[in-house]
Amino acid sequence: MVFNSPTLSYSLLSPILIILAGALIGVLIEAFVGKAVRPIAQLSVALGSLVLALIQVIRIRDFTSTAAAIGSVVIDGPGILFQGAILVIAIISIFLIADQDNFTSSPAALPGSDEERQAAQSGTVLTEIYPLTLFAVSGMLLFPIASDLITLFVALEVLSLPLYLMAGLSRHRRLASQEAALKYFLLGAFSSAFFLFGSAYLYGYAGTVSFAGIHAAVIGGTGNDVILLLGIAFVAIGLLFKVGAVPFHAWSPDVYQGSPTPITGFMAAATKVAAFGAMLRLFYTVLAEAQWQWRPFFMVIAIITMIFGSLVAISQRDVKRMLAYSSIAHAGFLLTGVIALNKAGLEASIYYLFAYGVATVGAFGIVTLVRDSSGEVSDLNRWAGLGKRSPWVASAFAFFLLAFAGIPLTSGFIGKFAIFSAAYESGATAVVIVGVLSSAIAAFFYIRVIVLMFFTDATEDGTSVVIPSILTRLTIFISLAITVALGVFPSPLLDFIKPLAIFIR
Amino acid sequence: MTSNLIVYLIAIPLFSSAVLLLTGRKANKWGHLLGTLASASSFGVGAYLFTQMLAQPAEERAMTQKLFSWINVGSFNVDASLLLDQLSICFVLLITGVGTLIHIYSISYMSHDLDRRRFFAYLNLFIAAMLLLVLGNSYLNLYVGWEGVGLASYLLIGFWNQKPTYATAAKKAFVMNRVGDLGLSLAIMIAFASMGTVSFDGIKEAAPQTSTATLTAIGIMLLIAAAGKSAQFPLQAWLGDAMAGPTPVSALIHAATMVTAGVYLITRSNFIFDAAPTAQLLVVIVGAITLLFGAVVGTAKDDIKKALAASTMSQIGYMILGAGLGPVGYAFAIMHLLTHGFFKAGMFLGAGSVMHGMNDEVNMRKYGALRKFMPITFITFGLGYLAIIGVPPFAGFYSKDMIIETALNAGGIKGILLGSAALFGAALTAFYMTRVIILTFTGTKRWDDEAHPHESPILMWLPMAVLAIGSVASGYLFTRGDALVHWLEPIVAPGEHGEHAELLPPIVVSALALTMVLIGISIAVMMYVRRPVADVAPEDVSALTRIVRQDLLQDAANEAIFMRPGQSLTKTLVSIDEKVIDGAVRGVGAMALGSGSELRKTQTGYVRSYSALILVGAAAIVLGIWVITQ
Amino acid sequence: MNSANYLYLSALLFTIGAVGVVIRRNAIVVFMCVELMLNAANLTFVTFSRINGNLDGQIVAFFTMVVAACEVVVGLAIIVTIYRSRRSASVDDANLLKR
Amino acid sequence: MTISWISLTAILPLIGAILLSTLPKSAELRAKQFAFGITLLTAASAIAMAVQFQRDNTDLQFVEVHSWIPSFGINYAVGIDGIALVLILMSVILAPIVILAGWNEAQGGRWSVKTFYILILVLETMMIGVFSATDVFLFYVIFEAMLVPVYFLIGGYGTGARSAAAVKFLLYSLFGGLLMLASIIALYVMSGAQGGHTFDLAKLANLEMSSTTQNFLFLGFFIAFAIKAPLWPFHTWLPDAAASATPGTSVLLLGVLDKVGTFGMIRYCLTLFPEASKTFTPVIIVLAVISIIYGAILAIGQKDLKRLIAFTSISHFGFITMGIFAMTSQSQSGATLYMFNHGFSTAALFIVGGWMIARRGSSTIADFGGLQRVTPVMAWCFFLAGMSSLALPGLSSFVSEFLVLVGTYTRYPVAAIIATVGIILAALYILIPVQRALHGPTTPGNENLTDLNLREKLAIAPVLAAIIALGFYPSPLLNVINPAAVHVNSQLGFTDPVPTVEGK
Repeated sequence: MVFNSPTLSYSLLSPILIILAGALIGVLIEAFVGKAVRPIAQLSVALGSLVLALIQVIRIRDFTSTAAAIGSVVIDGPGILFQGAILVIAIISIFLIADQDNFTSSPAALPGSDEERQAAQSGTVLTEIYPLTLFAVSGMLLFPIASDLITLFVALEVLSLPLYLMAGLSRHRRLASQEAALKYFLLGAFSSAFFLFGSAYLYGYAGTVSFAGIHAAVIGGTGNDVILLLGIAFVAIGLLFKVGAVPFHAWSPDVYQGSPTPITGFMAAATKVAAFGAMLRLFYTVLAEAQWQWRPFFMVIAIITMIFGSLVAISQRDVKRMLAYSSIAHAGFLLTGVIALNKAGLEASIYYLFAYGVATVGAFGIVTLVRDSSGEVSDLNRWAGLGKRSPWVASAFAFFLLAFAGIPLTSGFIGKFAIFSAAYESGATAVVIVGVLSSAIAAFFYIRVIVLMFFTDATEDGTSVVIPSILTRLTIFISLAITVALGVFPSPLLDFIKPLAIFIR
Repeated sequence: MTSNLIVYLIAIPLFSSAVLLLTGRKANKWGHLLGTLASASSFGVGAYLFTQMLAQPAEERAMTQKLFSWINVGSFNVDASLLLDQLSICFVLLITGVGTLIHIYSISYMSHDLDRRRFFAYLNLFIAAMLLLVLGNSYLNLYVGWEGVGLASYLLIGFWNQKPTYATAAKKAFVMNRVGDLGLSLAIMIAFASMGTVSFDGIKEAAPQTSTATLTAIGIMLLIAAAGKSAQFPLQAWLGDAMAGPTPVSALIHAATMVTAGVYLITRSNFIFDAAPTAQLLVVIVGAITLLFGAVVGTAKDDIKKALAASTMSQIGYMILGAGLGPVGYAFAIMHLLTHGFFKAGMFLGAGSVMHGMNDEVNMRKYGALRKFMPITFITFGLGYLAIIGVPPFAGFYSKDMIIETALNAGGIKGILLGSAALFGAALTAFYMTRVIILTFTGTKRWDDEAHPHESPILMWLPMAVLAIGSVASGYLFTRGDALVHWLEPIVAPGEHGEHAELLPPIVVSALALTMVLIGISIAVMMYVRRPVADVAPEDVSALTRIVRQDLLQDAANEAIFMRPGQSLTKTLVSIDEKVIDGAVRGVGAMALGSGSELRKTQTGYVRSYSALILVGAAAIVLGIWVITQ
Repeated sequence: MNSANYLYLSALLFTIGAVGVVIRRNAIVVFMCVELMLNAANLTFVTFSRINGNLDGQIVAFFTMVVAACEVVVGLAIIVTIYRSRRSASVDDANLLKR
Repeated sequence: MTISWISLTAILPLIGAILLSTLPKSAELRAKQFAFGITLLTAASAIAMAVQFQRDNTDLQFVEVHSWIPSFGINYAVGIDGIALVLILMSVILAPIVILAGWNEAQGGRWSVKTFYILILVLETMMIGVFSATDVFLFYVIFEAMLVPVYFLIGGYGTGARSAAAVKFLLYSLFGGLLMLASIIALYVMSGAQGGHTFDLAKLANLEMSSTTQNFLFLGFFIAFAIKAPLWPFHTWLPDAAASATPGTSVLLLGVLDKVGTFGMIRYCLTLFPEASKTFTPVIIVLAVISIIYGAILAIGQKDLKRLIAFTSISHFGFITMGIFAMTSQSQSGATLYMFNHGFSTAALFIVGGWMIARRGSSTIADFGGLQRVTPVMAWCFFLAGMSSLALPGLSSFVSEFLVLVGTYTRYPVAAIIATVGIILAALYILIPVQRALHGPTTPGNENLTDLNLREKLAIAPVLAAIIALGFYPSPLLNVINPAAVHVNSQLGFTDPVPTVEGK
């Protein structure tokens, strides 16, 4: 018998490979490098591999191939864009993550135990976080370019598992952090079970796990529709869970609140990009012809998500939870992009994802700065009068909020406009109207925070803004710059996206 | 014929007023002089133009002056341009003439007032506005003057506005005038909509082709305007309170000039009223009602100025009546307007002089026997008195007699009613004026000792004297060969007498009128000479008297019909705005918040409920699939 | 025998697992229920692989087991930490984060 | 080389703001002087532009088009017609006056004096931009972005429940704006379907759309503008905002920003949706009449001076809206002139009222009294402003108000007649506060208020002068406005009703 070895085009896979390599090196560093130099070594490895990967992504941007890894991944414009976005976000957030005092120095130690205290005093820092991040990133990079169900599932798990752990590593309020990890993990596993079950049905329907095959089957329409529908539904549940769409959102507020803030930022931004990337590919290419089966469901879910997210966010008292709900609302807005199911929709979604992701990292970056003796202060009422104490931080945060609210001259506005017009073009008028109205509601709570920061007098309770370390400063500054730029001169990015945003099958 | 001088009539007093207002206290020394000078020179210009007019044949006497194109939008073109014709010159001379006299009078009358300068500024402002009113060549220009005089009157009534009642009086006057202005502006709108123009001659040309209905509508609107400005029924209520202003103001604005603007408006609009009988009928009705109303109110007033004010109202009623009886009546209305200008102004100044001597006491019951103390005032006032009650050969006799006659000859039942109303009015006039004379100048002194009545200085009595002469002679002059009638013919359609068969010959009418006057006088004599006059108004009087004392309940009526409902409406709307409209807005916000915190409760914090939620979601979707595939 | 029955069986197992996740308190048991669901999915794959007459489904099953194993590693780590700090593995006790 | 005047005028205040931000916080006086100077410069540049404006040319002038976001067909496109020019002039003239008049009003704000003037300057840039934008997207962007500086001006420097009022204002306007956004999106998509995505006003005006679509899109725009203007029943944010904003802010808010609403009705509602405009005219006329009467009556019922002025404005905006939708050349020109005049008379009222309030330390009308004796000049200024607000003939507001009424009458007599009742109510809502505040005995607490100083006189003088001068000689403005107004009507296929009888 002849055994023909699989052909891998390494250059096209290089971003993922680089990241994985970086992750492994990170693990080795943990094993062999002394405590003292570890942090800087890890940071440089992580940063280095991320930047390298980004460069690679940019270099291969014009290649398209379905055979990069014997048909299990597809390299095309959107894939490149998603990878690029993920990497940029990762780079921004790595600085934030590098700000070590967000993480417990000894995850294994009992909260409040001597062991923990010693670890803290001895100044040991948690450097495993870097490899974990890189593993997650590698999964995220794979997720949106996967072109068969196995790869998709594996990627899903690869990006999720590290995040489950990272969620539990907070230095302050460790119990809450561990709880977040537990919830994230259990629910995540639960949802991936759904995902897997769904893919089983898709396989059953098409007789193959490759997207191309499924697509062909959908066009042929010979198979059993019920099986197809169940498959779509359960796979969708898995993905909708990741993006936090109602009613699969329940994990996100708790996890966002419990996790270490840098991780929350990274997770909120990057996971969304990856998950939506996968979702867009799946529904724009594989299941496009089955739109009559899934679009109605998506419309309903989008509408519920937008309204629910906006309404509940109003009544939040905790800034991280508020941002969590706002991210739910944004998931709803992004779903309209999926519903649009046209090129404009794809471009808009990509732009929106990038703009939103960057702004999110920046916003959470600022959250890490507001502290008192016992760590971060995420209680909104204690943010009162922030504008007086440190106008610059407050203004930056306000600007991010305005971007979330989609006020003109911020990136958020262009994104909203693009994505809504795409959806309208596809005839989803109802969704657009609900979207517009719920962004009116959403404005309500963003502005509430601004009022709190600028127009309410501070309560003297030791809440203060720490002088950001150079790293955090970098994070905030870069994301602020990008947000402003995308708001005022979005054309470069839009023009960059336009030619690339074509899925190949 | 054009003339570039006309504008100066207005410009001079306007400029002086501006100077006086802007210079402020610095001008206190010479302010009154400048004001008087301005008014006088305006009179001079008027007189000169008058002579120019006399030089012309009747048809070419009208002069115009176009200043600039004021409003020019699409087909709506209004020039700021002035028209001086036979009608307006009468007013110009009256306004500037009487005006100047009153300026002179005020120099001394206001000499103790710190704000005398401001007073003169207002007076000049008034003169300017009033002149614009009578000189504007279109209804819109007239409108500017119309409200201008309203403003001046507001300022002057409220001249001592530190007294709340005075301030209120001023506000009342302005608001009721605005009701009139409503009529005027609607009239202009209708005119423009139907005839595409608002200028006098434009409308005059278009009127024949215009439907009677339209003209009637315009006419009624103009009548409302006239009623507002001339204190005619039902908008008469402000005039009495307007006496809050300094007496010269009452003389100039609320007797001689401004209040007669309504008569001017109707006469000026003769081409409309002649073609709109219904409107005309309303005019005479309003006139008749008002002349009686004013006269009746006058009989019960103890405040000398208010008595005179009531009489003014009634006399203007006569004029309106006359004007309503056009084409014949216009000239007579104007004639009565002019003569009234003399004698009523004279009497007001007289009243002022009395008050001056009685340290501003206005209650006639506190006067009495002043004849000896202020003879000149008495004589001038007396002449005015004779004129107003219409004793030949004094001015009032001619003018009023004409109106009564015309009214009687108006034909049919209408004529009889109007005529008798006019005659009865004459009797009442005689009564209340006699009452004023008796209470003020004759009988026994009723004032207390700190009052030291004395004759006023020359600056005050001289104008009175001049006006007295006017009230003696003017009537005769105007009627000699129907001078005024002929003078006005080019403006108002020629008033050939009696298009109806004369009801009574003129001489009989005069006789009737005189008898009525005699009756009035004798009743007054019986009541106030035979019996001693109480120095406080007796309380034990008939209900009728009480009602009359309250101006026939005019204020009560206004309050009941307009003010109180208005106030309650305002209150209701305010609370509606607060509770309902804004409430709705706030309600939406509250709803969002509420539903938010409700939905929040789904986030229980229990993993199992979360997974249950996911499961439910999945189940729902499966259900949905089942539904659509069935 | 009709291979559709295997599908019903796997669906049943999946449901049992899902319900178990919802009703059981002990984190370990909950996790086991998830594993049950995964294996139900595996069974489905295998069944379909049988029906479709190709091996893809069985390959997937292998992948799934591997992934599940990884999940166990991570999951148990988390659960154990929680247990150590709370002295309880009940998912209902971890309830700091809500609303 | 040709100077692009609009951009130049618009950019000046922005540059000023940037330079200003480099000043130290402490240099308050310098900040004021600098801001004042900049606004003067801007005014000068705007006037220079106005001089070169060709009156009888009805096309947009000083047109500039630069591509901004090509992938959406969005341009930076500006250009002005007579209407826009007049409003821009109003804005740039009011700006320095506001600064001079409210010389000290920035003190006691939440933030530095400097910030106040930065916000003002930024706002001025946006004001010029919003009136000159000819790209719908650009317009929308500025329309929404304007909210932010105003929001901070109210919330940061106002009095009383300022932040609540600011939030109410912001959310209300934002809501309207989002409705407009929905319509804009629809337009954009349709333009894409009909030969290329664009936001160019002229191109969008020629879109083919079903009458139902047109009606919905029209509503999207109109409601946004009706909230801005504000028209009954969307008005409730205005009194709160005006009551808590500083006088200067109120002037800019009511004088300029709210005009964006009425301006938008002309420039966007009428141009983009002629059919729908005609369909909705009856409803809108009714709303306008209600606003006129309702605003007036509520003004009468107010106890607070600022709220009173706010409600009078609601009444005035009723007149403007009525004039716009009566669609006769008189009413249109009248409406535009009305916008200009209302800017000035409201400015006068707020500025002088602001001084009174600042001196007395209370905005309750009942706390004043007898001011005419204590502070004659200030009293006179307030009185004049009031007269202008009640449209006294001879003052500028009369011309516009009468034009609106007469123009409306020729097409909607009933509406005009009801609206005319407003002039009586106007007398009440002006004279009542005048009597309470200026007349009567001097009430305790007012005895030693100081009269206007030179700066204040200098600030108010031009406003009052303009009010009087334009009352006697409005032609300079009318000649600019008419062609534009006529053009708008002719685009709608409207010609003035001809009088039943042709007179002269």
